[in-house]
Amino acid sequence: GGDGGAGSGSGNDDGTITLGFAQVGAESGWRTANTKSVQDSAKEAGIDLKFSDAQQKQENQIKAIRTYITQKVDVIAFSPVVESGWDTVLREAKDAKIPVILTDRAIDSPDKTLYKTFIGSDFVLEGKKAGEWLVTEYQGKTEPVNIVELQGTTGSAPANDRKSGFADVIKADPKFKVVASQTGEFTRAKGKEVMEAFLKANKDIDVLYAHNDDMGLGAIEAIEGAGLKPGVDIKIITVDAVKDGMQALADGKINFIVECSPLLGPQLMDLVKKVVAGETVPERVVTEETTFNQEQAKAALPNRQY
Amino acid sequence: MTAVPGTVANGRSRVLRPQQKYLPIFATLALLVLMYSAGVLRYDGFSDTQVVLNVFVDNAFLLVVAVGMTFVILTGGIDLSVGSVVALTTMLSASLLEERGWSPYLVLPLVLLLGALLGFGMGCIIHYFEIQPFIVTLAGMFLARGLCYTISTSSITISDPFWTSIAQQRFRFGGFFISASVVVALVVVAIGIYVLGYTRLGRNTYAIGGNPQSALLMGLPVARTRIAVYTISGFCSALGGVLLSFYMLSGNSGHGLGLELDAIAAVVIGGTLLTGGSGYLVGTVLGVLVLGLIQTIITFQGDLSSWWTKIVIGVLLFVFIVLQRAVTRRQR
Amino acid sequence: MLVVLLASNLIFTPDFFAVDVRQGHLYGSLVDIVRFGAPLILVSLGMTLVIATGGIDLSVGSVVAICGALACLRISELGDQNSVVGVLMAVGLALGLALLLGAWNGLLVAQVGIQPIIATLILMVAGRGLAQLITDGQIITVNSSPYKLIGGGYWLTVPFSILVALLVFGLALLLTRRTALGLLIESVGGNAEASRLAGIHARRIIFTGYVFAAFCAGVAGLMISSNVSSADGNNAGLWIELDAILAVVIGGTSLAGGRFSLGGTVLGALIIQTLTTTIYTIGIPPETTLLFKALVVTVVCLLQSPAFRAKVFGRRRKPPLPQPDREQPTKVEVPA
Amino acid sequence: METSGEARAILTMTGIGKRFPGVRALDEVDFRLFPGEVHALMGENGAGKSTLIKVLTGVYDVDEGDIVLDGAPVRFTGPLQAQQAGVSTVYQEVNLCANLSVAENIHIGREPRRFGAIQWGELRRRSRHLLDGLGLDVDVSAPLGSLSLAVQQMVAIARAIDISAKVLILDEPTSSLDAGEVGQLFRVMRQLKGEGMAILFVSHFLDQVYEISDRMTVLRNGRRVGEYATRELSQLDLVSAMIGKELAALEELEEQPRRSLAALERDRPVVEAAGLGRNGAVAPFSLTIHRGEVVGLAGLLGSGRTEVARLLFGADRADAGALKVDGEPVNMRGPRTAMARDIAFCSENRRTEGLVAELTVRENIILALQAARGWSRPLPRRRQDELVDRYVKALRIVPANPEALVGQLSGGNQQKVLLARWLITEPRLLILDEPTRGIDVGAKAEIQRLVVTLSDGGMAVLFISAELEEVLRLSHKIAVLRDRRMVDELANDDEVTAERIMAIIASGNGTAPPEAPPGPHGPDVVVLGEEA
Ligand SMILES: Nc1ncnc2c1ncn2[C@@H]1O[C@H](COP(=O)(O)OP(=O)(O)OP(=O)(O)O)[C@@H](O)[C@H]1O
Ligand SMILES: Nc1ncnc2c1ncn2[C@@H]1O[C@H](COP(=O)(O)OP(=O)(O)OP(=O)(O)O)[C@@H](O)[C@H]1O
Ligand SMILES: [Mg+2]
Ligand SMILES: [Mg+2]
Repeated sequence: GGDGGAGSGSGNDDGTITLGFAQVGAESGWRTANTKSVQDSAKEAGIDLKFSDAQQKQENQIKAIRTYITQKVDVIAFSPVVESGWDTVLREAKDAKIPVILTDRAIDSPDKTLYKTFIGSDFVLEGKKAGEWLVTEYQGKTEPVNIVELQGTTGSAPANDRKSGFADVIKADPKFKVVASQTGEFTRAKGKEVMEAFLKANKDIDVLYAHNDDMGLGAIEAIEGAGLKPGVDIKIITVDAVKDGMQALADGKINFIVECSPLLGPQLMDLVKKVVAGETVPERVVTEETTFNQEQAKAALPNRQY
Repeated sequence: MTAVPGTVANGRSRVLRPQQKYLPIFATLALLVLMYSAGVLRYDGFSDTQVVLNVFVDNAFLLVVAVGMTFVILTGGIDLSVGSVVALTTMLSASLLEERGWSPYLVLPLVLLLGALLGFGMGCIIHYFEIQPFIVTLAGMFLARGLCYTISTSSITISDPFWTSIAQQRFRFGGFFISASVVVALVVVAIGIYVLGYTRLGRNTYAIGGNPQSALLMGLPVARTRIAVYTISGFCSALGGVLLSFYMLSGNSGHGLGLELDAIAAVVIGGTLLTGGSGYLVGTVLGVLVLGLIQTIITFQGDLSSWWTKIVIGVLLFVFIVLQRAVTRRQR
Repeated sequence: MLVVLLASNLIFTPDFFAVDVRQGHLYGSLVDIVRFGAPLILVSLGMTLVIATGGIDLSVGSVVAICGALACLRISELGDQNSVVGVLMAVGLALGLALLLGAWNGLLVAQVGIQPIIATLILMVAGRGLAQLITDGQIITVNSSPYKLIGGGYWLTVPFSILVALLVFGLALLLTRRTALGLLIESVGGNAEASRLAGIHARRIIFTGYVFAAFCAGVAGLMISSNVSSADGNNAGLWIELDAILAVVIGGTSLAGGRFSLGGTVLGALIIQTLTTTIYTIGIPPETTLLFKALVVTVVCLLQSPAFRAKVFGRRRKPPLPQPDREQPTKVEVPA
Repeated sequence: METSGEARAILTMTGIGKRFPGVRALDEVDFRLFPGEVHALMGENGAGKSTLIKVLTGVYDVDEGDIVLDGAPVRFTGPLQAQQAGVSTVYQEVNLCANLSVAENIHIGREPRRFGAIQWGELRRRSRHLLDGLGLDVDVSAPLGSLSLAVQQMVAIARAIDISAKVLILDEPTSSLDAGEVGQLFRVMRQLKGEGMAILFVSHFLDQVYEISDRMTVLRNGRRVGEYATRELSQLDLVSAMIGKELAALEELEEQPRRSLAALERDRPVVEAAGLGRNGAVAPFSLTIHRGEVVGLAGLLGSGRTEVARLLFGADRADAGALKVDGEPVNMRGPRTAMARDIAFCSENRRTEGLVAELTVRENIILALQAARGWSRPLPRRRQDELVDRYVKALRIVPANPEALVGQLSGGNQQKVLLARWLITEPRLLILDEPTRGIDVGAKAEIQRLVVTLSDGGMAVLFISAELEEVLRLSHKIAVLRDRRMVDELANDDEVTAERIMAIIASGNGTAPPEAPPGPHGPDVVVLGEEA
């Protein structure tokens, strides 16, 4: 959409595809990278992107989708932060014969015809990967392992899933004990603040599991402030693998990071093209994500883009 | 004594007065139309009537919440709990319907009653213990949101047939449609206008906002009225929550985050004084439309990054407010 | 109330009150409370004056974000991030911008005459966008020890942020109570029209209030970003305005304007921070955190309310006996 | 001395006590009220009159004592309950809602309804009828706040008498009314009394009390001095009962020799207004005030006296004419400009335009002086205490505690605080708009004497009062206003009498030619809400 809104409406006449993308907001660096990836790859793929930011509000996202329907875009894509509550508007999209692609997270509607496909990470799996590393790390040891957990924003999907995935894996072994678990709201400042309190309330902390890098980075400062060595005195596992996190990992301050890639733009654009062309697409596309330990981080760091 | 004052007053009566009373409303309306026209000129497809109707469809719940908020603000109070009560309502409805399998005919009145009850409780504390509404309703906000989380931290989809049928109910006319929620919201607005303009409760609301001490000395039922407005606001929030659950067909603790600010902004943009005693519900409706229209314009623009979205919202709000202020001031 | 909260901590964590010196710094939960409370104290101090004039400032959270972002951006662009001059310039620039933003609010409220809540809502929304624009939506990480000092450093074993908060508190106290500013603010907040007719520059006073609030928010923003050595335009200072207003109100200042108490505000901010720290320390699960907060806020306010005390404890405050002095002078002295 | 009731008292209060922190406002007070009488409650400022009324109607809790209404013991929890039990009250300050219309203020709580819906037409019709009965012709749909204080007071009275009650309580209803309105009010009161209503009346105007009341109860320092039949008690005895000692200040003042106007006019004028006016407020007028001169403004309610004062002070901005202070043209931009030129303005509306209720007596008194000095030069505390102490004594402000909150003072004492605020600024022109409103006889005499002394010392004074006698007694020169236009200006010599001024007001043409043609400044253009 240019300045004058030219190009809105159906792009079919001139052959370019119009994609309406309803982003949740810009609550974190991760999300911003996600947005940027979508925008950049749309430009690269020659797709006309209509972008809207819902500022963390599901209502706004629904409004945006509805506007895309009135504007008759070719494809609608959006990142539902909340898994429920989309049926009505998606039915409207379906009635208007506009295909929908979910990014980042699935919705829990029984009607699977409401969307074409879903591309994104599996937060539960991420939690599991974190837990598995921990299990291997402490294999063979018997003394109890005291874990503190920095959760994401209360009620948010990544927080819920990363918590439960992690818990599922470690519950098999009674030596793992989560001694404190509190929300750090995905931010560094809160991460630091909560960790300071943890350090005072619990004498013996062995492991910190933070639901994202930022909280982990905040916690590192708290740990250093208490005169301990992060990564050594307290082992740290985080999720995301943003640049700062990778740096800390490479520096030995973090022990393990589970990647959660925001860069699903290129994959999304491929899907969009396929959907418009009428090709069949898989029901679920999981983004390519790995995990990093300290050595891998050193290797990967130089070409980390975000 | 000579009847001199009489002659003085004759003739000078009601100069400018009726217009002046409604001037902010007219100014707001005119600016709203201006904004809409700008949108029509700038974006294709904006002139589609459905765009305007969608503003109603998308903001029906906000409208209902704002009606309750108008009552509270007219008394000079404030209700910060509305957003959380909305969330609590969606959450409670969803959990009762889906997880407990209760009948919707039981759930609906129950959640409405609960909202009203919460408002009632806050009103009582505000009035009898003379604590500032800001704090009491802030505590109410924490309470309601906290209750949401204790019900569940994840969201619950509503698949109840009654709920879904209302949610998908469309009133169509000539290719356009509005949802059932819009009808409910408009009815609430109409009732609100009637109550404020034509009942003692409504007039007492204005009186308390004008001067609570005087209202008391004039022998008005201050306690009853003040508690009533918070009850009304609680009820409206619950109803707004029900409408939101129609709109989303889900219950979620995160719903309605920051909604209280939107509602307050709508009321104040509509010309109601935050200090109480002056303002109209029609203004509130306009205020909601202004916010909705700004959102629509942003969406139509379609190429704003997240931060430019916020900045543009701020700028549009600023332009609107300043113009509104300029118009009403010059006319005085 | 603060005492009760602190005491409850003692039960859960016996060495809550332990303050020792580690690595040459004061260390302990109490120190943490004040240290993390410092930004809130600052923002609340500014908010107090704005509320005293009968206004409200919703934009402080955004100003916090903007200032942190700008300072970090400038520092990250420095060749040598540890250069004191460079950091000072960045800090100065950020605070200058804060003053400007405050002036903007003040202008809208005092000059244009827009209702404060809406006037500052504009900056609250747009300012958050501005902060994100500055950081490009990312988190700017800096590595500068002089900058680190502001929020995370120590000076003579005392956390520097506490000193800054104390300094601003002292300054505000001095300005309002040693000059006539406090009286004029209370007068404007109490009755604006009467104040105007008494010759008070009501507009100028209101304007100053917003500038001061933004300045405090700016300092708080530097503190928050310095504490974690990074600027988060998205989340820094999010919802801090609510906490600040709460602190002001708990501190005994009425939202209707007029009488204010800076000391009360500091106490209010400390109560809020203690509450937060308590929640972390005694391990209340995040799902019930809000319920706990609601409970504490309600109890604090009920206990503060004279009406509640009178009604519930039935304890009427017995007024002291009237002075026996019933004599009145008969002669009117006419001052020359 | 006490007259025993022939009929059964409708209201008896026995042993009433009420304490406020630091003050015993009422102490063992007994009070009786009979049907068909007008009973005056008398006492100095702060004697406890208003408190007694508030205790009776449940605004304050009773600490001790019993109240019996119509044979049954009562203890009201608030005005609502009192009203329902047949006690209708006009409290001392105008207690109405400025944001509502006149009609609503009269009827709110008792609106005519059909099927629950308020009938606005009927409401307005009734209000108009009621106000007509009081001789007041105002637009009943105008917001009350746009009307002058006197009109507001009339509306409050209208509201009270419309409630068909057994007991009507009027706490200083006449404080800002002029003779005409008072006459109307008394007519209505007599009529109600004839219908058997019991009326409690408070006023500091002794003439009014003697004209209307049948009996009176005198309070002093929160205690009852006695109950008297009005015709058995001379004014002098009443005054000494009230203040507890003899007072002859009133008489003293009459004997003050008036300085001749001619002598004064030789001095240079402090303020010269030439064609000063404001659209919708007051037509262009010219007025000169010299050093040491007291200029009185005479006129009826709403004639524009307050507007003249506000223009001279810059409280409103003039849109026509010029103003000179000390011979130099001044662009009067606001109160600060005026204050910089030593002009002070004591507003008639002490509650909304004067005092800051939540500040202390001391703070209120020094407010203007402090504002003039600027925020950076606070008045040293010692000097504050000194000044405040002096005026608390001089004006006999009760309680004599400078740290008491002004909002908790009795009405008359609040007025004194406001007056003190402007006196300590030692202005050269002092504008007094109804300075003696609600002030007791003793203090009123003091204030009048003060005005004389100050003007002798060279201060120029613009004096506005609803009481024409007072204006005549004090002024060297009197300007007469009518319909928001200055119609005449006369030197106050022996030929000037109240009758003559009333005649000028009534006929509308004085000896001086009108200042300007009606034009756009005609009285029929009213722009409301000019205050931003
Ligand atoms: N709310 C209050 N709090 C504290 N003291 C009060 C309060 N109300 C009245 N008082 C005190 O009670 C005393 C009696 O006041 P009251 O208003 O009854 O006097 P009054 O006789 O009506 O005087 P006036 O003629 O000036 O109206 C005064 O000393 C006053 O300061
Ligand atoms: N008799 C009346 N009829 C209608 N309006 C009136 C009347 N008297 C006063 N007003 C209103 O009161 C307002 C203020 O009048 P103003 O203050 O100039 O009068 P004033 O001469 O000072 O009389 P007052 O004795 O009431 O103070 C005017 O705007 C006018 O609308
Ligand atoms: Mg009184
Ligand atoms: Mg007047």
